[in-house]
Amino acid sequence: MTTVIGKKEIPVIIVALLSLLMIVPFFINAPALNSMSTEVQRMLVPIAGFALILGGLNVTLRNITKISKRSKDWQFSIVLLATFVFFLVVSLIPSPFFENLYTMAYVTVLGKVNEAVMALIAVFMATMAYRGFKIKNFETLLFTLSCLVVMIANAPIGEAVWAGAPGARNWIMDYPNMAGMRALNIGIALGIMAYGVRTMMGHERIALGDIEIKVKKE
Amino acid sequence: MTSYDVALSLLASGLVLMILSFLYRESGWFSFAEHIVVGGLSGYGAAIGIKNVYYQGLTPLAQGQFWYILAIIAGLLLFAGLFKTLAWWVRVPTAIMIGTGIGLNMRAAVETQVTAQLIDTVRSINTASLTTNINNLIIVIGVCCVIMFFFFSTESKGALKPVGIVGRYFLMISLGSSFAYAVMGRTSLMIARFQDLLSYPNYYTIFLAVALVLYDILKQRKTS
Amino acid sequence: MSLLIPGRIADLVLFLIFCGTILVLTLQASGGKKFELKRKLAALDAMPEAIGRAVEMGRPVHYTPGGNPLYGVRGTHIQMGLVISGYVARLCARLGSKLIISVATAEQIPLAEEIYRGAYIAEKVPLAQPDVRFYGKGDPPFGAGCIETIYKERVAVNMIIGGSGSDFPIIAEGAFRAGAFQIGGNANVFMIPLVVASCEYTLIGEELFAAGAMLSEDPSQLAGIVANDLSKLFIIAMILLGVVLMTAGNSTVLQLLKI
Amino acid sequence: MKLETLLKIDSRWIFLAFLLAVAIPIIRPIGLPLKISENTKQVYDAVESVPDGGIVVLTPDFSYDNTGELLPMLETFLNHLFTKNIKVVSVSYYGAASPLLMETAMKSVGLETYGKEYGMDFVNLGYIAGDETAVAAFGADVHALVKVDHYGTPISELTIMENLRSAEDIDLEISLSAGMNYPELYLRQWQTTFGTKVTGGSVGLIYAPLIPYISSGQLLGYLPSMRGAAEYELLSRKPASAIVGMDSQSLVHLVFIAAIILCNIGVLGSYLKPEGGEDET
Repeated sequence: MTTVIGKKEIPVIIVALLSLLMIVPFFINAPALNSMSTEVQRMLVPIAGFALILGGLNVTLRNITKISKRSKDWQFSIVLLATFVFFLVVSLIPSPFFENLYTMAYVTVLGKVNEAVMALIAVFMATMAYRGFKIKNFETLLFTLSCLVVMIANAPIGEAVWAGAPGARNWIMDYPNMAGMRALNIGIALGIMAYGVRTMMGHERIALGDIEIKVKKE
Repeated sequence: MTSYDVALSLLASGLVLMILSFLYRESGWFSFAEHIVVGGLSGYGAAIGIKNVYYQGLTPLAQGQFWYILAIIAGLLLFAGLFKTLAWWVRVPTAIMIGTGIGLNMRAAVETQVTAQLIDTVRSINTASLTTNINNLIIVIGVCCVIMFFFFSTESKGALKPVGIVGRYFLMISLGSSFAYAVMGRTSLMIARFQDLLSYPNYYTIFLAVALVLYDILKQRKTS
Repeated sequence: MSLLIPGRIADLVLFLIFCGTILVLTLQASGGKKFELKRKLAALDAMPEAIGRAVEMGRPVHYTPGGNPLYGVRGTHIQMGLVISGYVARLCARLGSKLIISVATAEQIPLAEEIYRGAYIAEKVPLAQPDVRFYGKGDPPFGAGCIETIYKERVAVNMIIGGSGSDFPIIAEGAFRAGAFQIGGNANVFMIPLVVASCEYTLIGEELFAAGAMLSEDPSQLAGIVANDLSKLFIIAMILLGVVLMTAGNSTVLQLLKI
Repeated sequence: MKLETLLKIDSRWIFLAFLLAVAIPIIRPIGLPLKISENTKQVYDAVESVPDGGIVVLTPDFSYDNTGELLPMLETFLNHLFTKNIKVVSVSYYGAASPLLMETAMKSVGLETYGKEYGMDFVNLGYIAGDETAVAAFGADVHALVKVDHYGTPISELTIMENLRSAEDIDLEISLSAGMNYPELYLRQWQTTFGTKVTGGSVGLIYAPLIPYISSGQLLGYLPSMRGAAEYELLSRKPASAIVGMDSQSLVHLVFIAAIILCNIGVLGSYLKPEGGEDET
């Protein structure tokens, strides 16, 4: 392995070279490398473009199989394919008619439905709070109390109820919260470094799609 | 408002209510709206993909930036997964994206997640104001203890045990308060939806939805 | 023009220290030195049990690495999610459970499929087609699609491990209402509170990155975690030194960090 | 009633309470008290201190996902700016959707209602791709970078653009951002080089990391989410959608607080229960 570079090493070499290309010009004044790294980042846009086409294929093929197998609720898959084709056409064809149709369909309908999905988050957080903030020990007491204080202060009415709430919230956010978040961030940064180095050295193969060669060393 | 606008508006609020119907229970209504969202956005996504390939890949290539041929080849290799014998080759384009991702993440990690944080943590605890001193001390103790809490190679016992416990307390306070902060922004989305739903002509759809839900409740009462 | 960029010299030095520590220990591990971790992650131990229960119930396992691109600001988080998906896929293959992987961005599809297929080959279990699902561009279709999948397939175990953004609460709550057992992992500081509030077992922050190495049990990967512990000691020492000096009226450490 | 039953409330009741808390104040505003923070006053003063005939650049850097939080804010800013003799230039570096959102906001604000004219007092330059490089180029020489506005009119034909040559001519930059890096871009590229004043507002999620910039004075105040917009509406005496949303915000927070308290009463109940699993001695 030390002498011959096999097919298996190609992804490792690509990863190592590209990550170094991103890292080096960030720390060292090297205009040529810098423009190269921006160019590589720009080249990712068409690659991701191909990926999106592949994504469209994934969705359509899955639903075509569903229709052909007449599995449960296959009628919905026909609706899905129809919307797929409609949006593909109106967002792709550069003519005023289709552009109008696109603005109409995307801005007035689909955009709002999208927002409705995102709006579910807030409601779901209410039940998460209901289940997640049970006081069982001192830790969960702190978890719950800090949440309650910040919530009272954030409610526009909170200040009228408890005048000291914004002050208490600001203290929590500026000191204990900041300390916790800061340490989390430092830990995550170190975790990223360890993962990056082990992938660049070719120890972490799964991220590159290589899972067969992994043998547990006893 | 033309009748055309009214129809579109009713269609949109109908679909919005179908999504919200999930809060009551999972049903065909939700499935229907979900299929519209998935179909619409994957179609839109594929169109964006084609546009990106054309404008950001083929156009520069045609203008003589020959190295874009590499991007086109890499992009095409993504489709190798569709053929069993060629599947291995998808590792090349994914390696390109993973390499860039690792590089960008690693270089940003030190500056934003370590150095900037350290600069703000190194504070004096001997200032004129006692409160500032105490607060600064809290930050220093908090940061150190939470870092120690995430230690993997030593067991948390003896002198290290209280450090880990204090770290856990700090972590819990900060997670609780962050949760509360996230509520505010998310609620705004729901408020905007409802301001829309409660305006003309959309509120008619609400009556319909409420009627449907009540009917369903009665029906389930009867069967059970 | 100097070679070093003012304002980033301290960053570079820290970067080299951290990477150097990892590199040295990893090389030592390759040379045969053993590293041992004392702290275990409960979430990893819970995985086989949860999947086993799904097999008993005859219902599938749903896994998602979350909604961000492979190469973006949270690229490594997603990649880590995919790495862990490899182990989950192997467990599912071994225990005989059906696995569904949902991906939020299209470029993850081929990689997820490759990992899925590889896991089944490694376990010598025949597999017709990896079940990797994509739903459309952006968080809304991803969230809605995952809910639909979880309900329709009557998922028993739901794992959201990786770089979830605002899609997390939608999927987690949807899965809870469908009665699924949940394991969550996240290194996005905005989402960690939600993970802690909603999942039975969690991998938060750095634990997510350590999990991959722990699952591999490969000494050269474990070395990276031990190296990070050393780096943490270094950081704590630097903070304490800086604070002591600042208290004495000397801002050397602060100045050094700002170079 | 046994207290433990509070641990098993069907989540649908919480959903219903939540939806009612959102809907009722929209149908019938309650008018709960709202205190204007120092931070919002700072933003208001920054806009007020723009000289007569000055140029404000408004950058809506958000997309459809964030309209709920930022569209009311955008409308509030426009309403306030148009009551004064200020020229407003809108440009976005975020995505193709942003100029469309600007159009939506303009439709509900209405240039005519203020007696203003497109091209004289307001222009929508549309979306410019290229992130930081584009921001830097815009700051250095506007006319070299931008040739036409969002509708394809050459900017040489627009009188408003005559006095806007570089970031030096900008009296105030108002950034409405859904991403933390956007205000940072303007600080880095325009403020450090040209001394441009920067203010604006952001979505709630990214607000906390921006606080240091406010306390250091680089940002002249910054509005947090809908709350900030509501306070601003109060200050500029133009009550609109954000202020209505505030009652809902208050009630929703109360629902959250009630949910947490109820489940903890349930927990307490399960401790007090004599044959309960947890033995309290």
